[in-house]
Amino acid sequence: DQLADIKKAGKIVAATEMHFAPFDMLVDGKYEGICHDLFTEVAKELGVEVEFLDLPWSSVLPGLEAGKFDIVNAPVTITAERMQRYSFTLPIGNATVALAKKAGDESITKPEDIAGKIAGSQKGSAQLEQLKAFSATLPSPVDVREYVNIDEALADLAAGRINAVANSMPLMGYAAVERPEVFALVMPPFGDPKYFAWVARPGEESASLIAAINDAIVKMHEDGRLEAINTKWLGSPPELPTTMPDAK
Amino acid sequence: MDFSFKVILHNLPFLLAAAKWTLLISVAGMAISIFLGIFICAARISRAAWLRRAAAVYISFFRGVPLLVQLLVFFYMLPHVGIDLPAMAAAILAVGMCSAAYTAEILRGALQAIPAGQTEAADALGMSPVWLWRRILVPQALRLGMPSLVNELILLVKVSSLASVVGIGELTRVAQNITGQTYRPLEVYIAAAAIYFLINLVISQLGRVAERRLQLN
Amino acid sequence: MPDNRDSAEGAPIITVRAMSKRFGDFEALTDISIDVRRSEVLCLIGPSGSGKSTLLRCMNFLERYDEGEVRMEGELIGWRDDGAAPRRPLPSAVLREQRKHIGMVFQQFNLWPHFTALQNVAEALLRVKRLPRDEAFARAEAALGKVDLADKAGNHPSGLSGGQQQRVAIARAIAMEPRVMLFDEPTSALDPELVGEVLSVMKQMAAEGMTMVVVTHEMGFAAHVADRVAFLDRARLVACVPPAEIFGATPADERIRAFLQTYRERNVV
Amino acid sequence: MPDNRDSAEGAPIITVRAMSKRFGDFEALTDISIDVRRSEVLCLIGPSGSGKSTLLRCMNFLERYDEGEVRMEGELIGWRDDGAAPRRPLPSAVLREQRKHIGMVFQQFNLWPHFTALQNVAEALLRVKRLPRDEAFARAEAALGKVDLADKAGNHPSGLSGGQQQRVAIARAIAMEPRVMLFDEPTSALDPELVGEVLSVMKQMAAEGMTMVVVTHEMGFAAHVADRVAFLDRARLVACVPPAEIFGATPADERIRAFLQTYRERNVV
Amino acid sequence: MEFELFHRYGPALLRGFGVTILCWVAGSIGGIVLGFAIACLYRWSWRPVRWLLQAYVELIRGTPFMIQLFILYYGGPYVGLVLSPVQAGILSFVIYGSPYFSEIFRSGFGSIPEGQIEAARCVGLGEAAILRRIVLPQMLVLITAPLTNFIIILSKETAILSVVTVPELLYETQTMAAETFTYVEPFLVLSLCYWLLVVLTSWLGQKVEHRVTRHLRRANA
Ligand SMILES: Nc1ncnc2c1ncn2[C@@H]1O[C@H](COP(=O)(O)OP(=O)(O)OP(=O)(O)O)[C@@H](O)[C@H]1O
Ligand SMILES: Nc1ncnc2c1ncn2[C@@H]1O[C@H](COP(=O)(O)OP(=O)(O)OP(=O)(O)O)[C@@H](O)[C@H]1O
Ligand SMILES: [Mg+2]
Ligand SMILES: [Mg+2]
Repeated sequence: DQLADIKKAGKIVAATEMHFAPFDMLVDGKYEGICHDLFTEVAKELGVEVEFLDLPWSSVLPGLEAGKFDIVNAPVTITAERMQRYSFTLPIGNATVALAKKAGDESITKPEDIAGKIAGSQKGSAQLEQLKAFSATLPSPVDVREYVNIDEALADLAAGRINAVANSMPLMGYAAVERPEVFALVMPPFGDPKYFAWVARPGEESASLIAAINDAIVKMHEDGRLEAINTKWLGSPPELPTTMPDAK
Repeated sequence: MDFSFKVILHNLPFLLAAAKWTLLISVAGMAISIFLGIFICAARISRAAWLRRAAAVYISFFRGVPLLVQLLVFFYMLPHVGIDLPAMAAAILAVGMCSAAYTAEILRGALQAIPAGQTEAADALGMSPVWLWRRILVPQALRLGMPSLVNELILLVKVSSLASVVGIGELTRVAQNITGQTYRPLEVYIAAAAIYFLINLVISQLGRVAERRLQLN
Repeated sequence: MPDNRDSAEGAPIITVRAMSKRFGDFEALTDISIDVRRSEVLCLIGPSGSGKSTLLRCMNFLERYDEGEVRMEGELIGWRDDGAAPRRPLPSAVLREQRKHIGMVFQQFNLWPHFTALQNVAEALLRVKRLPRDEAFARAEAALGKVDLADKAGNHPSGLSGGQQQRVAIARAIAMEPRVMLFDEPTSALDPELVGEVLSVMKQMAAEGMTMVVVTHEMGFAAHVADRVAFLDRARLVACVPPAEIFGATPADERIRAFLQTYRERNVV
Repeated sequence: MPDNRDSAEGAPIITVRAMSKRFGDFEALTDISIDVRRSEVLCLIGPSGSGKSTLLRCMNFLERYDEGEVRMEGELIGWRDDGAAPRRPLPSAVLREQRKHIGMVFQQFNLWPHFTALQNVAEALLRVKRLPRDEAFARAEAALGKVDLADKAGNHPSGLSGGQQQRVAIARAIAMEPRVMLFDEPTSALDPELVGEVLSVMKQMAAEGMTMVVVTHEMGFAAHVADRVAFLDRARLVACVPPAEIFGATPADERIRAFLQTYRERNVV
Repeated sequence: MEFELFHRYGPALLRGFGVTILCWVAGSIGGIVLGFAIACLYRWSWRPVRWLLQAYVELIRGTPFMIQLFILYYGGPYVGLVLSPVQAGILSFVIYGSPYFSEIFRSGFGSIPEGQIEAARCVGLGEAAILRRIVLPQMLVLITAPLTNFIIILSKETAILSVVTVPELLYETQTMAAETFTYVEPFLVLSLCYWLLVVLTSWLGQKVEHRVTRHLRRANA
């Protein structure tokens, strides 16, 4: 049983790509962010030390499957397809789609304004699906560009090749906070509400671990730690369910 | 366009700290690449058919399979057969062994350009293959192939960035991380490129010095 | 096939028997049989392209002869002596051992361009004879001194004149003190004066008991120093006789007479 | 410095004046002045390392001489003739034009290994003389025939004996029909018979009016064919006189006498 | 293995492979031509030009391709250079490859014995003819292997083009992987495709080498 092993070792190893500000990021060489803070608290609840690994996204999930670490503490959007392959914890962040535009671009003031314009998003992300679905409801469709990383989408936005970038609201908001002279957040978010959660290997092995982590998350909901941490990074707390949401 | 030197200055220490790992992987990888490359090259042109074939397989495997896959194999597959390498060792080995395949080919080309008479002279004197290679063939092959070898070593430095897939925070990786937080890819990447450039400049200058030293008279 | 065993004393140290060598379709040597006796100086003469260099190169197995045998003190050179057909070459360590006793000076010198003259000579002393550094270099210098090249010891081959390169090649071979020396036109690039010097070095070596096979176009040398002279023509051994029989007033063989004709005319200075 | 202008007729085609050449600290040629007259055969003799090859190579600017002048029909070879100091070399196109008229046979042959013998000879006929293919190859074959090599036309240099390579080099140069030919030991790898043949080819060329400078160790050739013989020793021109004065019973110069001594002794066969 | 997936993504993968090959071939040829020009210029020009060329070589060779591409594609618009992804991909490939190729050619130039070039000058061959007829055919003995090496390396560097959304093989593979959450299958196909290119290149390299070493083999016949 994975939980027993972790307790015995006194240490849990969590991996992420420290590349999803404000959830996971390296600031002056130190790992920081919502996931860092939350998971540190969770580890305290479990009564074990925590070791964080930084891996490129392409080797995070293979590494999980190969057993190189215990859990992925990156913000992974919960989708039905993914639920079949991995075990998710309770939501730890809001993943609903929002747009970032170039600062000072008056032609976009609400999400519907991107009709007929060019928008970028990350390949294979749940947010990309949402963007496409949203585009279909508009009078003229959005020209959707797919990027391997969201960074490059933002770079292209800055370079003027595209008009907007669609990704989860916390990420877009943080970009706007970090470089207000270049990016601006377009409110409100759109599409179905989505959530971020952590993932572990599927199956019996990890069931007790997931349960223990979920207990910790619920406890943090109750005593306000979850809210405090989110507020610290996002300015305001998101609304998060304390039960597993339905994934479509 | 607003180019922020402040971002570069602020993050330079972290880039430099990461460059240390890049340097370590590169230097160790180069040692493996050249040393192993010489032996593979020797095997590739040896008189024993099985050696030749083994070397050919080695070369076609390491040139043919993307390094990323090799690295994933070293790190994620070998544990399944009971060999659990530390990340650093896996990275150095993968980078070095892959590069050795290319080095071997470069040396083989260079050896063909050495007049056969020189080998004959050594043979006629009863010189053993070990000395023939050490004293006659390798020095001259290095001279002839030096520009290509420097190419290969520089590629090795750059390809060491793949070590990030096994969790090593080398230069490219850290640059990406910083980008993810500062949203200033251009500045950060230029700074990283500058560090790569300096490392590689040292290599290519050493290469030129070696080329001159190995030059005839 | 002439095989005048009686024309010089001593037991044969190298025996060539019915040896042939082809390059593709081209017969470079056909059915050569010849003995080289201990301490003998055997000169090989013959027209350009007749196979002299090839014969020399077969003697230390730089060329794999196709048929026949080359033996040194009874030991088959190059091929395994197990009667298997097709023959298989000896393991390289054994061949190397054989070659240690057979020195060679190449027609094209084959110096190592990345070494100085001195290093060229010292290299084999260090690696094959395994002499200590000091001794190896001292002997190399002595060998260069013998061929009058002490002052160019530090030059690389590219900074040497043709004759100087040839002398380095000679020094490299004699420094190893082999039992048999194979010289391929060792004086081709030398001026008359140096030819004299080199020949006197060779004479001295002969006097000290070294066996030598010398390909040469220097008829003067062949006439005066050789114990026997072998004449090759179109891949075949035409004669192998004491010099007097070849350089005498009227050589028996028509071909030899023609060969020497122009030389005689020219060299009356 | 001897400069016996009267010893042969004809206007000088090449004039060398106070020419010097250094390799680093080493003086390879010191203050050489010599004229080569039209249709003359000038032989250069001298000890190994005395600078013969270097002098030849300076004449077509393969080595950049440091001081003095080399002129061909009045035109300065290699350097710009504008009196600027330091001198600047001519544009390569002009130099190429000059070299077209000066053929050269190298001491080390310098054949192109990736071409066959025939291609080696035909190459310049095709690219420089721009002859049509058929004609170029026909002439190349004829040139090879002159040096007795028609049957080896298809061999690559690595499949040729030393003497055969040397003959290809000779054929390559003469096929171009230059005005002046520079030969660097053109018979070093040849057997006596062929030496005779090649020398007769050269004689014929001389008779047809070609100017030739020949570095040689073949005293016989120097004695019989040369119009004048120049003797070099340690980078200096010691004498430049008709052959009789050198090969006569007692040459004036002590050094020359010593040089020829051993040769005389050896060549009484 | 889920073949149904390949039914869905096959056409996209194939198109991606086509783009990969296009960028690779165009980049290699362009790089070789530019590299050869640089090597020639380096050999036959004045010192200041050489310094410039060397600076170019060190700069381009010394920095990662990804960053060059990034700067060209995302930095270009700031100075008015707006390229489409494929344009940027090919252009950056040509630029990136050229210094490597030029160094390989430079080593080739150095491998021909000076005597052969002197002989060519003596019969009046011009520099261009010497290059084409004497130097090039022989230097191929030395440089075919390094050229093959580097062309193989270029084939793999095409993967980096996905960064600027060039719809090449890796890009399409990642689409498939990200959308279906399968990793093994698409990357197996990817490896197979690259392997195919490598095998093809090595085979071609061997053919060329066999041809250009003919005269050497004859020596040891
Ligand atoms: N590798 C080869 N391939 C084909 N033919 C060859 C090869 N090597 C030598 N030959 C031919 O074999 C013959 C003998 O060559 P060899 O070098 O033994 O002659 P040689 O007697 O030494 O002549 P020389 O006095 O000119 O040096 C020549 O006709 C030559 O063309
Ligand atoms: N590149 C060089 N660097 C230094 N010294 C050189 C160089 N080339 C030639 N020399 C020296 O210059 C001298 C003259 O050389 P050169 O080749 O002209 O002699 P040579 O008269 O042709 O002799 P040989 O008859 O042996 O061919 C030699 O002593 C040689 O060592
Ligand atoms: Mg020979
Ligand atoms: Mg000379």
